[in-house]
Amino acid sequence: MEALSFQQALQQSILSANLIPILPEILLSVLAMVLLLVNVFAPAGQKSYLNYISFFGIVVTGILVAVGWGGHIESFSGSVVLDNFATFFKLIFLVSAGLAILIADQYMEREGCNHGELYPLILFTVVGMMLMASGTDLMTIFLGLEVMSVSLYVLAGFNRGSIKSNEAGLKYFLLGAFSTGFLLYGMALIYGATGTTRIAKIAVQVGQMSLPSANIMLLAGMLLMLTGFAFKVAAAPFHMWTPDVYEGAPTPITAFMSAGPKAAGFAAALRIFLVALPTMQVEWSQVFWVLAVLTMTVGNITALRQDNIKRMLAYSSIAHAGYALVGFAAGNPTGTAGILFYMLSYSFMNIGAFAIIILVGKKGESNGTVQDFAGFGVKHPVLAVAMSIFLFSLAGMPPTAGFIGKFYLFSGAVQKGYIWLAIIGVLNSAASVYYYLRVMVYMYMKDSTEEFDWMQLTVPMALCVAIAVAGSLIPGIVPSFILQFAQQAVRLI
Amino acid sequence: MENLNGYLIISAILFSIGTVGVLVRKNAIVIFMCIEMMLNAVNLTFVALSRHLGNLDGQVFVFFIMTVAAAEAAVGLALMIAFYNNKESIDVDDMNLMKW
Amino acid sequence: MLDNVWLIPLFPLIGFLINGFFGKKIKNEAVIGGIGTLAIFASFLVSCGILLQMIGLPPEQRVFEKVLFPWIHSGAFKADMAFLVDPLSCVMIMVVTGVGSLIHLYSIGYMHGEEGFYRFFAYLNLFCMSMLLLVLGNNMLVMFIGWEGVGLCSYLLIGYYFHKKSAGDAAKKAFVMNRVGDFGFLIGLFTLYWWLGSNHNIWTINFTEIKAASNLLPYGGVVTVATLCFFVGATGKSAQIPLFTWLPDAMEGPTPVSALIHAATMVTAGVYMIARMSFVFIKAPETMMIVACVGAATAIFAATIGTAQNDIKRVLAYSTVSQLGFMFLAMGVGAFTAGIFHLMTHAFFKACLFLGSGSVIHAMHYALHKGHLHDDAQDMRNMGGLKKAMPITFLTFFVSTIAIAGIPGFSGFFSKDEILWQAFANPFHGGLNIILWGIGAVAACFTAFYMFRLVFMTFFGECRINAKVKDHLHESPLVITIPLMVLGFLAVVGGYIGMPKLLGMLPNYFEHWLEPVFALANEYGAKYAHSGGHHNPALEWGLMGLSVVIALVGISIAFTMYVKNTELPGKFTATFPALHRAVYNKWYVDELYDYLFVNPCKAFGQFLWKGFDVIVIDGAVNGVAGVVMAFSGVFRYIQSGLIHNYAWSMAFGVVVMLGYYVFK
Amino acid sequence: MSNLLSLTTFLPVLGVLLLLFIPKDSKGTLRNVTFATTVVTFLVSLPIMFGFQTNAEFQFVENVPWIAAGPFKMRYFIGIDGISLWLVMLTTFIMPIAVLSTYTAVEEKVKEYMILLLLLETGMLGAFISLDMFLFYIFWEVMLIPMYFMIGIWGGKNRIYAAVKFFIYTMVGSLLMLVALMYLYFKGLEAGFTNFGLLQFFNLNLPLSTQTWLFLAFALAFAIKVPMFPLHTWLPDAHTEAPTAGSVILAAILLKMGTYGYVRFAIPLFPEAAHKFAPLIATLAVIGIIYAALVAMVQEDVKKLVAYSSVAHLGFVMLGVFAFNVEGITGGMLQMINHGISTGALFLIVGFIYERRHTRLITDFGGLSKQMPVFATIFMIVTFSSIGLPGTNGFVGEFLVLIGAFESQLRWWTVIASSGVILSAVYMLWVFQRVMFGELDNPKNQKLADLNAREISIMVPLIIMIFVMGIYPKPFIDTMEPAIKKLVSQVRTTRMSARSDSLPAIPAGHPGMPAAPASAPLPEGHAPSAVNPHHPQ
Repeated sequence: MEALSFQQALQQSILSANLIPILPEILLSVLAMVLLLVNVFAPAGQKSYLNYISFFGIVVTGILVAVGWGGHIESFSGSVVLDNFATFFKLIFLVSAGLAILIADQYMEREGCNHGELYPLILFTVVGMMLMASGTDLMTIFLGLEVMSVSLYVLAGFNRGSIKSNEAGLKYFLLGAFSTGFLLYGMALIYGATGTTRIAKIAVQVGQMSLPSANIMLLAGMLLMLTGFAFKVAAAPFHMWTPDVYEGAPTPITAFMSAGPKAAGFAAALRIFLVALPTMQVEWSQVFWVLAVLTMTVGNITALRQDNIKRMLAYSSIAHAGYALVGFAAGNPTGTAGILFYMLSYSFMNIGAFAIIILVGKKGESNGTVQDFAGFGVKHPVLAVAMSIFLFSLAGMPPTAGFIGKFYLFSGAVQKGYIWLAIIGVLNSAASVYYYLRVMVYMYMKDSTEEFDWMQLTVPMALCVAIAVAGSLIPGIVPSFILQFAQQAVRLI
Repeated sequence: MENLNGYLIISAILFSIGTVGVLVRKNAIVIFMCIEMMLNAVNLTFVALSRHLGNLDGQVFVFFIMTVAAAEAAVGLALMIAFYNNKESIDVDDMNLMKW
Repeated sequence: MLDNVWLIPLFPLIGFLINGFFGKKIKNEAVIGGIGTLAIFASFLVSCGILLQMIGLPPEQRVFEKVLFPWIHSGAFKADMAFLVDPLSCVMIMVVTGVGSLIHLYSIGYMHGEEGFYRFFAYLNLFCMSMLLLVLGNNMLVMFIGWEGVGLCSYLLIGYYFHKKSAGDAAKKAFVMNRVGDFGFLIGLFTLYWWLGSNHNIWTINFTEIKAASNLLPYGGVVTVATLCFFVGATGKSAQIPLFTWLPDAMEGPTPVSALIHAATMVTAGVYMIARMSFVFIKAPETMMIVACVGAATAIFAATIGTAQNDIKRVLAYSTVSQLGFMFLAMGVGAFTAGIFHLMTHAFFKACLFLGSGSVIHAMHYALHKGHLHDDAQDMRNMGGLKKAMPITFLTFFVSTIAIAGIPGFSGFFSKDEILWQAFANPFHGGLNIILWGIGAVAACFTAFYMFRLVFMTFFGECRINAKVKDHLHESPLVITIPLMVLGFLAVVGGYIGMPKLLGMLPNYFEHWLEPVFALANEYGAKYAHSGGHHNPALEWGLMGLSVVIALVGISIAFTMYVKNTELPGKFTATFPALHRAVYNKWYVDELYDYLFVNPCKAFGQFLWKGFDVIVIDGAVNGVAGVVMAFSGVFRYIQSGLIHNYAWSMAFGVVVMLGYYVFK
Repeated sequence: MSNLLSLTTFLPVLGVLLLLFIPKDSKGTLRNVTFATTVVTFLVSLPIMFGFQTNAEFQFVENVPWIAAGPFKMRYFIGIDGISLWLVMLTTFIMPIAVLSTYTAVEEKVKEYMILLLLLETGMLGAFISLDMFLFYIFWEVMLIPMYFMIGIWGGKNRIYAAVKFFIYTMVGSLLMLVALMYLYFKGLEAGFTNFGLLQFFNLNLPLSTQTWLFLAFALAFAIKVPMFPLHTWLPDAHTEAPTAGSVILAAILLKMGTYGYVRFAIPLFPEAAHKFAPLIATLAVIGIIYAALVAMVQEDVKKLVAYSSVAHLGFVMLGVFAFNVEGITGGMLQMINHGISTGALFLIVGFIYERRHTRLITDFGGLSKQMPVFATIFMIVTFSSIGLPGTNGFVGEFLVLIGAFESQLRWWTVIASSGVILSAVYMLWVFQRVMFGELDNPKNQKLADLNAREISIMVPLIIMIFVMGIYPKPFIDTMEPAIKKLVSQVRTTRMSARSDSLPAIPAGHPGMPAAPASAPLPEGHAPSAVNPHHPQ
């Protein structure tokens, strides 16, 4: 193709600059910056209204995004697109961010680090994730990924006073940057192999290759990129940062990280691998097959022995990434739609669980072990029931969203013919039942050691728990409409 | 442009050196420098390829990478300072509070 | 009348329900006993009616079936709650209801003042109902209800004094051994049903239908298997070798129970069953032979044990076992009529004997109680010379003893002699006949011996009971003695309806009566009978005389040992101590069974539980969990917390992937 | 009344909603409301029984779309035939009894307990009536949760181990079944089916190799639930730890899920594989019968003994079911109900003495008959029903099972299994003797109170059923028969066209149906040597 002159390029981009697809991103960014300014002038100690504002902003953006359902608009000469796929994921991000914001305030107050920057940072993360979901050019995806990651590094280390938090941030930063290197190198190689960074064009180029897997550059590029995403979604053996970072980061952030960014990683990866490299599915689904098995097994088995509940849930989230990878390996509509559905319901159940953990926890992250849940069922029956629902959903028991999600993921694999993958998957979830049950054992079947104490349950907290319960039960009983959305979302790419 | 492979090999070597550096060095800052080296290796690849392919996408990409690298540097150094405040060290082997 | 056959089991059932539910409230013994006795007596009357009507009918029409309601119909399988009246079941219901009524009456007196009086009569009625079901059932399954039902009742009644451990054990033993028999019964039933069904498409367990189809059955082969299984059932119920040990222990129950269940009726169920299926058994020569041998063996075996027991009831128990042996011998040699005949006469005199012993025990008990002594009221060594104290009991008892010993003119003589003759002259077992006869004869001799030993020790000689309670001994009340007299009378005359034609004073009504039942069997038998059996009047006369002589010998030995010079037994035991100990301890059969079956079973169970279930299976289950947990313990330490390791693992992952795909 | 089944199934949930508004301290109200709910459920279920037409069709069917997304279409598709009818009735019949038994047994956390009981009932009923495989799976899994909590919270001292073991053990099996379910569904899609509806899959003719794997997956799940011999060890733990009501429900109904699963799913879906594995499963069943009996014989804990006895009983059920003829399967079904009644009653009885003495060790008892005559009578009746005495329910089922199996190719298995009737008598009578007979020597037992009105009224319905089903089982058998004949013919026809093993053809004009022929002459090698039909006559 002929090189464009700067003039032409400029005109092209201006002409083709249709801002509608990135309206939500713009909205959130503006909101975030405004909040930053407000935060500067706001008197310390009463930052919680930032919390409400940002939640409100999230809701509005959510509506805005939802309105865009069904449309298909490309923009910036095809480097950003608004389609159902992007929309669905954007909603997932907003849900996770919204829930995280709801639980953030109380925790941050308790830990004495309720700095206003928190909310802008979360919003920026969301912006980054949205870009990842809607980007159709390796560049946009990379940008989105970095916006997300950089803000996450900060968020992970947000509790400046706590050395654990620092360590988490630093670890995440170093390893994240490291993985970025691989990702970029992969992108570079693909660029070299296809001569473009536009996903659509890559698809065309690769489609023309007679035997794409014979093209070393392309293959290596694909694998390196895969590495980058594997890191983001915490797939073994690129998962090792997860437990430490999840344990160290402030709990709301952990909740958020376990849901949103993971989904974002899947969003970008799905788009790239399904749209750009469908002809190489044989190779990448093999890789994902292996990664899925490793991830599920490592995650579940290691989680069995964890006493620190945050760390346990960290391992469990690794396992869940593994389940999602099963769907990815299948790579068929059933499996990929399963990923979408699962990511959504996972945001609900996991953040819900973390909310309960925050409620049980005490200052300085104390009271964070499984044993501390002893007698919880008697002290706070309602919350205990909620927790049980989250845990059963995580364990994949019907009639919860977790079950339906797993059902679609695994049946995707079965449909594809990966029977063994499905079998390993179900055996894993059978093993996982143990450590989820263990929490319930303490909640209901052991008596509390310390005396009865009533935790204060703020409105946003309660709201979050309520939403999470609804979100992990209702899709389990009447999953149809969400599933159909997911189906449409994956059909469009 | 005749010897693309030369550039690619150079950058591959640079990338590997960076990687190895990350794997062996103990000082967080040095590790970060190594990562920067990896990124620059990638930049080199992009530039060479873009020149070879004769389209600008690669070079545009390089600009993005540079900016992002700058941003990362800022955040990263900030984190290191925060860590140093608490631990009086930025040796990565001291970051072992959380394990198992 | 025939149509109302279902009333026969119904009355006792009603009696059972009334006494069972309200007996506790009623309290009044007269009422309770009255209800119980009337219930069974009512069915006795109905039975008489049926008998008369049957006699009225021409022989070939003397078969009547009454379907009450369909019970189990599934697929090809059909079992109705239905009754079969034919000459054979007529005899049985007469015996059961007749003897039953007498024993009920007797019990009113004997059980007087027992706690749980109502319970006793309820069970007794329940037993009668089951027994009547057993003999009236028109298919194997209804028979099986009765079969197990009587087992249940004997369990309940043996365990009547449940606070005594021995009673509980005996009850359990009885039921379990019966179960072993039932197992055989079931398998036999299955085999017959399946074979007829699958080969001739006749899916039935109905006696008349099987009879109709019996010509399709082969000689030997599957029939042998089936009949042997059935015979196992019979041995369980009728206390034959090897399943006889429960019967002596069953004497833990009250004496009327021993009389009714363990002498007159239930224990004869096995014999009845074989008679009922004679047309099948006869087709299995091997089985017939085994039946005969087992019968003979049991007869002699039990008789020997009987000679050394001192508990009056145990002696009678072993005598029962031995007499049942005779009946099976009869069955085995194809003398079905004789077997049933002996069954009937035995019912009379053995019931009488038991009741008599009961009356004795009753008296002893009373006397000892008065004297506040704790001697064993059943031990013959504490008795003696009772004939003056209780003349009626003595008389009836003596008569029955003569009958069982086989003195001409008394019922036992006719039946037993018939059996012995058939054992000798039957056309089936060839050379074996003489042995069978010989064993039978010796057994008869022993019988005479121990029975008279019993009589002498109990009623003759000087009274060995503690002197100061002697004058408390007295005859039992009428309610007890009346049944004794009736039974005693029957024990004498009961035999005359079945006179051997040899003596020919009277026609053999009994045989004619049962003719149609066993005709088919005899026909089948004739098919393979070698030589029609050498029927030689002179020979028969001779044997008859011989058996009389044998009986007399036995009696005289007993007389010399226990009346003339009473130190002989002591001398005898002194000379053959081992023999005596063995006999006294019933040849250690119980110990043998414990050693062979009971203990191994328990040990094996223990092993399976503690060893297999807990260690192997659960070990495997928990082992898997343990392994996973161990892995978990290992995996967590990979998570060293050091950035370098994490980076290394990432690099490792990349290198492996690239290595596998790019450089493969 | 077209939605009578749904009403029956979800009434308990309504009860739960009611309970939520009752303060947790007013235990009496909680209990009564729960009891009322279960009773109403039973009453509502009666029209089902009376309105049931005796034919092979599924009745009271409801079929509405539920989930539809991607390749999957699940429907809310329920209905009953002669097979499930009686299990539904059994459930609604046992539940009030179970609830009534908790009035004094459970004192703390009454509210939670009652809620769980009701949820459990819904779960069980749902599993019995589901005709959509996905729906069935949902109910099947849901049942675990309440049971898990009942064992874990109100159980004995080793309860947590038992609860977790129960949960995970069952989970493993059912998850594998789930995979098989998915695979089956996609096979169905290829065959042109569009949803999870069970019935259409009966016509799906799969190659034997596929059937084998699928059957194994299903069979494992069900075998764990039954439980069959090597997979039974969760049961004694669960039973001994569970509270009385829990044990009753577990034994009476939950275990039937496994056997029901075989009858409804595993066998008709994969007939050829079922035939292929019949010998294996029969072997395990027979081992189970003998093994469990021997182990039960030496137990020191009454409850554990009863638990093992139910392993033996369900061995009989399995044997009958795998006879593949009408007699056998009918016997199996009857035996399921019988076991529900008798063993349920036994657990209640154990509960009674446990409440009084807070021990279940046999050695702590003895001579109770003197002190508690009514109890003794009831205990004896139940004991003999469990032994299978003719005239009680136990006999009919056991007999049909044995005769059915004897007709089929499982002759020699049957012979061994029959010896189980001896062993069952041994252990039941032995424990009865040691508990009820003998001297009343233990002073603690000397002032035991006999059963009170409530306890008697709990037992009476069971006793009545014991005799009704023993003396006049006709209505039960008749209503099951058409469905069972249908099942048998399904199995038969498919296996006539079976490529693999060979069983004999049907003897013409057999009075039964295609069923009994399983009884027809055996494949060589099976035939007992004694049988030589061609003996000269």
